[in-house]
Amino acid sequence: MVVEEGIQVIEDKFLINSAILVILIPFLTGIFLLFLRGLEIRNKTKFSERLTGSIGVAGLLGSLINATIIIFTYFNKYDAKTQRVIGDTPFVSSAHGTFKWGISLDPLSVIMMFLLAFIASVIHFYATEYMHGDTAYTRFFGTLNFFTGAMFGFVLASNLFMAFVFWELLGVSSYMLIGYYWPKASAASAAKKAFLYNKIGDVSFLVGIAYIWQITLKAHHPTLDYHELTNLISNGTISINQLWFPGLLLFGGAIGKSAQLPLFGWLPEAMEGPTPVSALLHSSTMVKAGLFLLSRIYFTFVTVGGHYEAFIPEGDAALTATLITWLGVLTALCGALIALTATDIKKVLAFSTISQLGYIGMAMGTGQIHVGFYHLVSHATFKSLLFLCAGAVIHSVHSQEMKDMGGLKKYMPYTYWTMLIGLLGLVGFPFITNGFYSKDALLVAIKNSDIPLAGLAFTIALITAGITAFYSSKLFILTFLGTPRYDKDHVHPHKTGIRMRIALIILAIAVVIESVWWAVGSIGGLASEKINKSFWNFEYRLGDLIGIHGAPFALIDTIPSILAVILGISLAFGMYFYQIPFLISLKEGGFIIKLENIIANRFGFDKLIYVLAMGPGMWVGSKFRRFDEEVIDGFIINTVIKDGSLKLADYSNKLDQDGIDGVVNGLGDITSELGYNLRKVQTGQTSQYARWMMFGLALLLSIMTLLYFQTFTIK
Amino acid sequence: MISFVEALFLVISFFIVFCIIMTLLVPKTMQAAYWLILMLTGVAVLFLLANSEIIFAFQISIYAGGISVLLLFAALLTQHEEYEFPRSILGFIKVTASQLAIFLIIGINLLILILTSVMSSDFRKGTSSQLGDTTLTVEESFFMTENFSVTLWRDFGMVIPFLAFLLLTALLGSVKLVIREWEIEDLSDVMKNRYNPTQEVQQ
Amino acid sequence: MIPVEWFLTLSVVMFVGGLFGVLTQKNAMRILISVEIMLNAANLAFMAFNGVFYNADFPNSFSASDFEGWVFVFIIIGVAAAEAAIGLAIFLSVYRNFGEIQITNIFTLKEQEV
Amino acid sequence: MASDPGLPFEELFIGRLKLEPWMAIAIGSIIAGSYIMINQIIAPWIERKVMARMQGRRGPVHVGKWGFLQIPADLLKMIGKEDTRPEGADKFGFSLAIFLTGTTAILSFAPLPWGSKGLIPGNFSIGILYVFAVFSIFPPAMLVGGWASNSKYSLIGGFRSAGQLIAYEIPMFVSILGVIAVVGSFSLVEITNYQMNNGWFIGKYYGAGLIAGLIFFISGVAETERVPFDIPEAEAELVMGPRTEFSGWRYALLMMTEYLHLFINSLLFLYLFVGGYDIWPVRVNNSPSFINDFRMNPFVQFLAITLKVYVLVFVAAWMRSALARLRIDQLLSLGWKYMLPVSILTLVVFLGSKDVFGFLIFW
Repeated sequence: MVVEEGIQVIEDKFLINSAILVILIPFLTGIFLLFLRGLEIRNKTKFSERLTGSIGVAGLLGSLINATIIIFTYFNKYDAKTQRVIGDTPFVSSAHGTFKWGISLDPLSVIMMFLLAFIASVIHFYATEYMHGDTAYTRFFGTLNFFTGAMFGFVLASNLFMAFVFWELLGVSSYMLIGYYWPKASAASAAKKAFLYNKIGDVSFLVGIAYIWQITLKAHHPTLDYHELTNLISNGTISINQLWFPGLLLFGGAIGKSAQLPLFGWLPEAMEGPTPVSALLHSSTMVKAGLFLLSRIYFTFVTVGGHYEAFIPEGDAALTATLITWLGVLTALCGALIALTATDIKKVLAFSTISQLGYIGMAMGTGQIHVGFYHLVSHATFKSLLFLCAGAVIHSVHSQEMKDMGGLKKYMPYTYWTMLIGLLGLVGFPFITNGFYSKDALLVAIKNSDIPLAGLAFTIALITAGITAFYSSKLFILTFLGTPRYDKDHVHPHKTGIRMRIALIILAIAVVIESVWWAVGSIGGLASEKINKSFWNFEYRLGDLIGIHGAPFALIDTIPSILAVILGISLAFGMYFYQIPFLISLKEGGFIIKLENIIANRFGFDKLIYVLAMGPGMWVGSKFRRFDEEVIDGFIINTVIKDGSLKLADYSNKLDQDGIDGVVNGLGDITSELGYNLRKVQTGQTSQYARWMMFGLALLLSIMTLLYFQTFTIK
Repeated sequence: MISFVEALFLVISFFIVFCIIMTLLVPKTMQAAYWLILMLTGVAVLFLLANSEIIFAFQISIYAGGISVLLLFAALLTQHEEYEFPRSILGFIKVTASQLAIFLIIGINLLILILTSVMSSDFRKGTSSQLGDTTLTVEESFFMTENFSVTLWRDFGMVIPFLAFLLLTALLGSVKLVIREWEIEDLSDVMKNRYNPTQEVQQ
Repeated sequence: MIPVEWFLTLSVVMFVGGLFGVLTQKNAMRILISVEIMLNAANLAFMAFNGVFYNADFPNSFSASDFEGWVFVFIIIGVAAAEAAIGLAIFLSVYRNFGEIQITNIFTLKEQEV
Repeated sequence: MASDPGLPFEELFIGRLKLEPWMAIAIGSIIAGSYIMINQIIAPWIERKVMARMQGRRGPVHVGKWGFLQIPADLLKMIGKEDTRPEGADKFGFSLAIFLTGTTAILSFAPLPWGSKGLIPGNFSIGILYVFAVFSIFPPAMLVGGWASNSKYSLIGGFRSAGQLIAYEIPMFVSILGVIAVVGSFSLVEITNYQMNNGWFIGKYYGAGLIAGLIFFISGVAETERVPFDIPEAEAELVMGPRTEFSGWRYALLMMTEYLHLFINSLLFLYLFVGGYDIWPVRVNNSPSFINDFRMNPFVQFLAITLKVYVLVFVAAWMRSALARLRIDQLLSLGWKYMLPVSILTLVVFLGSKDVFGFLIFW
């Protein structure tokens, strides 16, 4: 039963130091850049963009180099399946236990760290050109580096406490990044919204941590370490039925950060930040933090058997898993539906992100952590590519609305091809894209799981896949194909700059590599058992490392998703490219319009949250205000204090003038007389003062001697 | 019969008292300062007799080596008119009669108080003297020094930060005092003449 | 073994000698020197008492109280160093302003005859 | 505890000759004192010879073989001279300066070990601290001597001497704090034993040991007021500094004190950084082997440290003939602005090494 029984903790100072550097380099460069920004503001100058941009990129490259060293060293030197490199130091000690501060290198965190370092480096490189000419260039890179450092800290943390600290740093830095154009009211409000939405989740997270601490304290093993918690569960010290509720609370944190169903409203608004920020924050890294947290605490809602099967536990604990899965399914559907109606190119991508996050959450909920992580990797790669492409388009057209684009293929060939690669990944185009394989594994996982109504969930996920294909194709057609619709007098689309182009190509190559890798693993796995269990089969290897195995890849399972994707693509091409009248009339039907309205209002979730949070708050506030106005101002201040003190002042005035002044003046006269006479004693001779002091000492000592002899004789 | 360490103690204490008397009576401040150095080394040897090698080192290096250099510098830099001390015993008593009385009263009272309390049986109970103990081996003296250091850091942990802060403050304060900007107009007439003698000639 | 009374007697004599210096000397430098003598008297008393009170298992085991006297001497030496530095600075400053450091002649704090 | 406590020459005097401890101490002190005195005669001769060769001269040649007896002859001549004292000099202060410098210099030799088997006049727990403490009497003594001579050259020389000595004592002490922290003892015996087991400090801690050693050596040269730090007795301006008015046997004593200081500083440098009487600079295991037996042999150790000291004496003579004198402000800024911060840095490296706190994790 015990999966962690073979797990071995290793101390490797070199790896831990490298991991510390991975976190520290972006952090320190970020803080340094913010300091430079402070100098800029004070001296009213601007440092050269070449300098500040280089510092920003160098910070991330330092991380990338270290991350590369770590990933190669870790997987070559150690058996990743049974060996974990953990470096802990005590942070706060109390009588009950110690809050630690440490770094844990295990397969998930190492892969995530490398992925993050790679994507963030490319995005930084891209941003050096994209942000060219911005007044607060230095602040941008400072905040971005700070943000990336926080994310590294979260990923590499070995315990929930440290994870929470960096989680909050993530929140702060994302606030700064979303509100980057703060003079713009919409950006400021978007930043506030993101921050507040996240805060709801954070409270839940914090309560969850406290709850876990309490439970482990009662079990006499107070700890917040992922590793030790896993051990406690597997050796039976703590039962999973105790942990389901804190697990749910931690998932509450993930809801906020990963934009799951009730709290997804902030993510599309967050597109107010610059596009590299969107690419970094809201597609590939920050929103993945919540899901990554789920993969870290899976033991609170999933039991992993000794034979590599993940199953939903019985009893209360099943509730958490069910909730996570169904929230994921619904998030996927809602995100996809809203993406259909969006007209802003970045918003389409944002809602598609929400939808894909729902997918991943769904897989995590069924206990197939490795499948969720599999899709997470695919999605991070192609979605950051897509955002960068969208950024390039916006940079070129100076508009975010898709109605102002069209026919850009001729002008931006690089962007066209790279975007095509990314969109194929997002769509999950059969057999040649990474998205296809990971999505397929995900659909299989939900189909085989034993959560309630798994069949329905599978169907919804399938429909979502179709919708994804539809809106992706729509985006592609409206942007690159067809006739130009932009204002030709003012807008001259141009090729993207060399640095942006290089960034796009690097990410496109990464997507292609992943596609080839996934394809070889899955298709080759059908052919030979050797490949199936080799390094090529990423899904299998990942599951093996964590200790979970899902169903293997089978061609028969892919048929529904292939059909859905082809249906979605052909529908989109029919509607927007060939403009078949029947399909257009379908689009303009009354029912569809009504549905669109509902969807465009995001199913009323924003309103719901507004009512839930604002309504009671306003009610309480108005009551307090009434209390303040009527009771405190009206009675206490006006009646009691004001009138009472006026009367009191009258009396005391009389007393003062008649009684006290007389006494005081008399005393003052006496003192000044005395002072005038005593002044003559002061000779200014220090030795004389000393002599008087010593005279006093002599007197005192004589008295002491006399008293001493008196007591002596009485005894 | 008086033992070797006791004889040594007596010799050193007479040396110290002699040094103190010379410190008080020599006509020049500079001489007083170097008699003080001799007295300080004598006290350091008494610390050695009390089995405290490390305090001996502190006394010599900080007091006799450091502070006395400061005193010598100060004595040299401020040397002006030496105080003429009365040479004859009678004149001495006449000049310092009141001070002598006070000093005698304090001394006698202190002696009575301290000696009677030390000699009382309550004080003696359960104690024995480590002063002038020559039976300590080298290992034991190593052990004592080591344990003093450990005690200083562990049980009196605030002492060293406190002293460090105090010394830093004193250093900065005295540097600030000494290098303060001054102008000749602010000085007294005596010093004006001393710093700017040509002015006097012109007048 | 040296009796503790000898140490204490010497300490009292040194203290009173320093006191006499403080009372009679007119030169501020000499007063500082006398104060140093008094501080040394105190140091000696501390060392003497520290040498008398110690636990029975000495010197094989120690506790914090066995070194209290040493620690006080340590502090006093440090304070004396600070005091000497400040004293030097003050005397130089006074000398600069008055041309001498005879404290009998420096009485600007006294109210002048009107 | 790796220290090898014991009375001087205990094996020989107490073990074999069955002498009383106080007699052993007395005989040992006499032997050690004679050894030091003989070296005080050899070292100036070597210095004069080396300097002469470097300047293309022949040096002392007339008295004895190769002029070897020149120094004793000079000594005899000085002792035979009239003992003069300047008019208006402070009598007691004039003698006190000589007395303090001479005794403190000789007393500094007490805790210096000459071999690992009890070849040490007095094994104090405060070893190096004792040497520093005794040595710190030197600046006030110079000041008193300069003042008591009633001569302005002497007085200015005394001032310069005291200022310079204080300025260089601090980097000197800070540079050895690292060594003390690593070994955990002030005792020179333990410091040397640590180096015998773990390698010499001069080659350790990635250059920090070397830099600390260099700072110590340079401060030592400044402490002994030798070229290029001989500002207190800059002969072109101050005749002979605080020593100007001393003549006859007093001058001889002062000169000898100077060479004693040179010896003490060289020895301290050896004990703290170059392994003292050890002959093997890197870490070796303690198993009995030929090299271990060889380096534990007291005669080998005694010879080794004597040879090492003479190498340093040669270096000092070399510096004296090769370098030019610094200006007083250059000297003070070198001490306070460069050597003090650098020595603090080396201290940080020493403390950060894995032997103490280990916070410099990359090493």
